[in-house]
Amino acid sequence: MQKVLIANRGEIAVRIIRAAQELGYPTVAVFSDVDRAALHVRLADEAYNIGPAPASESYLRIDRILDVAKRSGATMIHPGYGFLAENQAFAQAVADAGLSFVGPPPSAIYAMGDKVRSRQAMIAAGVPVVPGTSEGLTDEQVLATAPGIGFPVLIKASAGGGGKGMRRVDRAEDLQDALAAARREAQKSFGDDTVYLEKLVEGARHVEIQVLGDQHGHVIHLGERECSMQRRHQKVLEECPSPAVTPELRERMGAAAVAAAKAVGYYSAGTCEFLLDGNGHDFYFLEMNTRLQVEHPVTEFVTGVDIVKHMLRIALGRKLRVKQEDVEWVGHAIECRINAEDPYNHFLPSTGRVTSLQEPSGPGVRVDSALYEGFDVSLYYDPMVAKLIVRGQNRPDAILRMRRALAEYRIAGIRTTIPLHQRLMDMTQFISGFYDTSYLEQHFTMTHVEGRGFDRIAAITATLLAHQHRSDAINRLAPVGDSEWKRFGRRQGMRVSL
Amino acid sequence: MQKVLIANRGEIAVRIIRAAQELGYPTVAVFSDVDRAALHVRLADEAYNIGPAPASESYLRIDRILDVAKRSGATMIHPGYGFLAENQAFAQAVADAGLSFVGPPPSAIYAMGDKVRSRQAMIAAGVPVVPGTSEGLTDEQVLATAPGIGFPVLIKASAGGGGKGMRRVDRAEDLQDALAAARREAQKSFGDDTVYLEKLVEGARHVEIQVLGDQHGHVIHLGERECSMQRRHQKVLEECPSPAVTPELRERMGAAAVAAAKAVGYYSAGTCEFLLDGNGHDFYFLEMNTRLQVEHPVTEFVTGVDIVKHMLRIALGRKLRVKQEDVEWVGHAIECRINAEDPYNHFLPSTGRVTSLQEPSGPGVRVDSALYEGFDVSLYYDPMVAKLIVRGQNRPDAILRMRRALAEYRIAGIRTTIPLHQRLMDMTQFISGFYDTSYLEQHFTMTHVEGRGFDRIAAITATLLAHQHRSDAINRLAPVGDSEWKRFGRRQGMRVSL
Amino acid sequence: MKYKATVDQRDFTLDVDRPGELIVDGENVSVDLMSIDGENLYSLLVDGVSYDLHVERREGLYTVIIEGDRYTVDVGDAHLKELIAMSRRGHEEHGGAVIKAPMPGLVVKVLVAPGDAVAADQPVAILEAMKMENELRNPAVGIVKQVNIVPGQTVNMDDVLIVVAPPEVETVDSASTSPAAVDVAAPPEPAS
Amino acid sequence: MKYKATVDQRDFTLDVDRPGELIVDGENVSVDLMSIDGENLYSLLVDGVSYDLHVERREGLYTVIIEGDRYTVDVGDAHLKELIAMSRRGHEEHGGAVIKAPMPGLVVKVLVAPGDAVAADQPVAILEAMKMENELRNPAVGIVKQVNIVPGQTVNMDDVLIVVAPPEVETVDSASTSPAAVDVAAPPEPAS
Repeated sequence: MQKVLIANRGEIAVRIIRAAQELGYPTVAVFSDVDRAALHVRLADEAYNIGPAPASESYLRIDRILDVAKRSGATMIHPGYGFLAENQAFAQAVADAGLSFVGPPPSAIYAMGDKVRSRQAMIAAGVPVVPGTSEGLTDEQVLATAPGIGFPVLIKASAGGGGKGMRRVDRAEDLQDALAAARREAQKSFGDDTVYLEKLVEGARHVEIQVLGDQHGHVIHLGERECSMQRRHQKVLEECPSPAVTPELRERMGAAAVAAAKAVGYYSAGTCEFLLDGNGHDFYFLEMNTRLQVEHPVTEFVTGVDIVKHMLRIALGRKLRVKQEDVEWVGHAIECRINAEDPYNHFLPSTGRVTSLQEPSGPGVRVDSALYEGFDVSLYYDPMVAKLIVRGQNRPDAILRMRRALAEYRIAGIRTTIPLHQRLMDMTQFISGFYDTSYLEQHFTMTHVEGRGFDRIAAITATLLAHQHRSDAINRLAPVGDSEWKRFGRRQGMRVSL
Repeated sequence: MQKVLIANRGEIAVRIIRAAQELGYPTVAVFSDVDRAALHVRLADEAYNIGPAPASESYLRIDRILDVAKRSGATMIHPGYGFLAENQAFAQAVADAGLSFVGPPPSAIYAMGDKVRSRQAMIAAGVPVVPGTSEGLTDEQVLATAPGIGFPVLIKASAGGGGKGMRRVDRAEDLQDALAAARREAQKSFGDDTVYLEKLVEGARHVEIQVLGDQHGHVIHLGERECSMQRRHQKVLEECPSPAVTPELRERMGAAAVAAAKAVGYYSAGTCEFLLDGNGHDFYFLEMNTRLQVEHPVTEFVTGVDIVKHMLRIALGRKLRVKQEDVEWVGHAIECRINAEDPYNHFLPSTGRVTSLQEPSGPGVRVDSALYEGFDVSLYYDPMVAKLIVRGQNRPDAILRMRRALAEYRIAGIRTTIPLHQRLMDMTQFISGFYDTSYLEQHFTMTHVEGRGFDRIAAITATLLAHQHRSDAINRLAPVGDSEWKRFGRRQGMRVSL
Repeated sequence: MKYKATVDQRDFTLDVDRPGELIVDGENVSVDLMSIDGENLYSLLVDGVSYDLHVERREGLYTVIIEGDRYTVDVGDAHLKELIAMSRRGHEEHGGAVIKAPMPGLVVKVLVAPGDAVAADQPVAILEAMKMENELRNPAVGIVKQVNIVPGQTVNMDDVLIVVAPPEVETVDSASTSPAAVDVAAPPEPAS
Repeated sequence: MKYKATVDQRDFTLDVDRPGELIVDGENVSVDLMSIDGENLYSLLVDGVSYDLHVERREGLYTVIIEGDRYTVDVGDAHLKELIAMSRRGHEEHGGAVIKAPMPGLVVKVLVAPGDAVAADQPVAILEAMKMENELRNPAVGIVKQVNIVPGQTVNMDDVLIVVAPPEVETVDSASTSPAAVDVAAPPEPAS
């Protein structure tokens, strides 16, 4: 009998618990001190504390996680994304403990884990790569080489991912500061401040290919995801399929991704990230994420393939059931990442207790979330607290559905990026599908939609509440009795002030 | 520009608002005094009060609904199910007011609205029907005819539906009482106490066929739904496809349903209910529901056809886009009806405020619900407050997914039938698919699953809470200070008593 | 601090002493109970096994719902038990059975009058709620002592509708109605 | 009862008199506001149009979120306005700007020292939260008067981190920092 330990937290731990439960496997959660009441702890069959809030003392502690695996009798460990997901030593330690690591072999993590190394492997495998340096550089080398590649240039952390340790530099005089910041962030995030330089391909889209391989050498791809809507190099929303990818291009990119995976002996789920040139034809390999991706649900929604269940089966040595020719892309899916950040105030992180929560549902809507009413969003972990995913018959259908789902979504107590997504769904550039990785940061600001007269509605609301506030104050001075104001208290479900 | 008025409340009003919004149509809600804060009011673009809580003074008031349509400039009226959905006069009044009725023509409602009349029409159209009387009967006729048909026999209201005004009679001496009760219920529910008799086909399944037709004479079917899991003639859960229906049988039943619809000039969505004989081959037409059905989501999930959107398009005179040969049934869907009833106490209705709510989501899960945290479930309307629908690759997948979704579902403040469904998902008869309409009432009781040691867990929980309760009481007598007990208050998210 | 907890006729002895630990029938277990919503929802870890619980407290009894199974737990020490016994005697003074409204609703029909002899399981009234008629039945044989309702009347949950006295004078001990049955009152059967 | 409501520099005059009605800039409207969760969520009907609102009240200002648009509303009468003006003067005594922590976090770097002249928009500190570095910038030109933080320190939301005095002695009127800017405090820009 299998038992699955999930070495993660948040929505992805919940996602993996759901998949395991649907396969009939008991689940084991791990949690830090601040996560005792987290949703993944509540939903798992077993749960064990692995240390204090900082990840370095809990979710990154290989020893403690393996200890829990031993105590609980877990047979498999799924790392999710982030934390130890792309840590070769962890994958190896899991295998050494006689357990199944739900992910690729350590050798593939190693081969793809360093961007410089993976670049060389891809060049050898005939997969196209972005022009740039291909080695870890000293500060002097960075300063000397950058002007030759030409500005804008990207400083990237070899061990990096998700935009951490990455800096765009537009002018030579900014190079030194940016380099220091990138190294500091890389050192902090990955314990490794090695960096390299890369040409910034402008007008480019970020398009990635999902691959799935088994331990018997079969590798297929599940098509692309469009990830160009980014802010500070963090993806904000994703689509499947990409509005920029034709069936012919999908086939070429898919073949490149499969070749990349095979070149490093890959199995399990993985994602090859590509830059797609503004010409819509050329693409360049950026990196391979050797793990489950945040945005995997859009692919699941249009292909009908449950990627997490496949990962679990593959880890047990099962053969891939889906053949490349069976993969079909039906309809269109969009994912909005819901971050605990304030879009009206420079996307500052927002922490605190969720005082009210209403998630959208109904046809074609999926929410992968770690929230519940009463849950405390802490400052220790990633600000992404939920994902809203919809599927429609086609892209316009999906956009309309996303609009209605976003309109239904209520999260009170913390600020979230829901309003950002509501604006994006109304923007011509998004609706048309013509956007690149620079759109969100360079051409978008949170502004009100004009002409809806909502300022008047806001004035009415605030005045009614102020009036009630005042009346309450007056009432406190008046003798207690069957006063009209008493009936208009602030109790839930009560009419206000009228 | 179209604008859709929804002449209904609860989850179905929410469902229709979602469909209209996804088509870009503004929506108009109507509400009774107790529904001012209901979800359909909050989600609609406009909302108008139509009277006091009793349906006869609000949701059944044709005049007030048409008045709201006029004031709001609505162009279409969707009746949902129940209330005025199968009221020919309402459909006619809507048309007379120059608005589109989102449903079949009044003539089809008339033809199918009376079971005696529809029976005769079906016999004429060559659709097989259940043995029984085919006319409204006097009390004397009922007493005289019943023994001839043989017991058990069903007394059914001509105007009835959903088990109202229906009584099973096993012995001649029970006939009189049952008849009186049936007439009383029929008179009250439908304003018409006409009844007829029908042979009770034992070991039968209740299988229904979804049809969809346009105003240009095209009628297709979307396959069957299995509805045999019933209690007091109310459906409890539904499946698509039915475990008892082969592709060959589906084709025959589908053809019969299409013939039935065509015989009465049907368009829009409708459902032909059949009794499927225990032999798995013969089927008998029971009635046609000339409206959207509660359980339509299971069909939507496996066919990918959005029935409500189609109804709206058809009402505007659009041609059916889906051809019969395009309809495919992929995977398996199950719907659990979540009623505000206590399964541990004879399914007594449970009303009150929802104090805590957590709905399941994730892959393959859909919730159609009228609940939110803080909502008051009133005793005025139907106890069905939500529907949980899941889809899996196949029936076992769907059952496993339903189990995990039910385990995630939390509704506090009212009692619900979630525990009933959790038990059903564990029952051999349900898992095997071999159940008929008698199963739930005759062979099922709510019992604990043995051997899980949950009595011990319950004892631990109650003791810890009692200990805390006692400690709190002690603490109230002790001087206020940095007492250990203070930290273990009953505040949310706090550790209890330790 | 020792407790006795009775769950569906099974007794457990629990010793709450050190934080995070509990001795259950002599066995040490580690426990960690957290409130989730400040009201009914709790998360419990028992030796690492995770339970998400729904708990209600009513008239001194705890109702605990675990994965759809519902348990009623009676926790107490000697003193508490005595108090409960006293409150039970109070109940029994009302007679054979006190039939309360199990939900808010509309009285459709009253089937008995004061002085009527009623059999166990005999229907005594019909109550309508949420569009369904519900038959209320008498739990134990007796004589109708009091009828507080008329057809057309709206009643609230737990309103006392009908009081039934025991058929003969009996000792308190031989009146075998369980306290739970009195509290829950006359579970009505579905109309047949 | 007459109110003046200011929404993003636009003024509305509202007269609350009869229940269910409101006169907005001379126009009669029917209104019906209901609390949904007892805290932040409201349902509002204005002449039949339905709005589902998120409202927060902070320092006398109402923040109303409608379909993702966020509005800050200042409601008051003459007396209230005066009180608000007084509280603003209190703020301005602190100098050119009071830079508060916009969220809880860890101080990574402090880029200024007391006595430094700082330009508008100049970074003054780097605060880390949720694994991201956030640059805090100085909103208006001035002289650093006070630095309350050191690298490695954890700060809570709204802690006063740095106080900046105006560069020259100015009259209160010419100090053009808006009250909103002072309240929200130093909106940091993303690190480039």
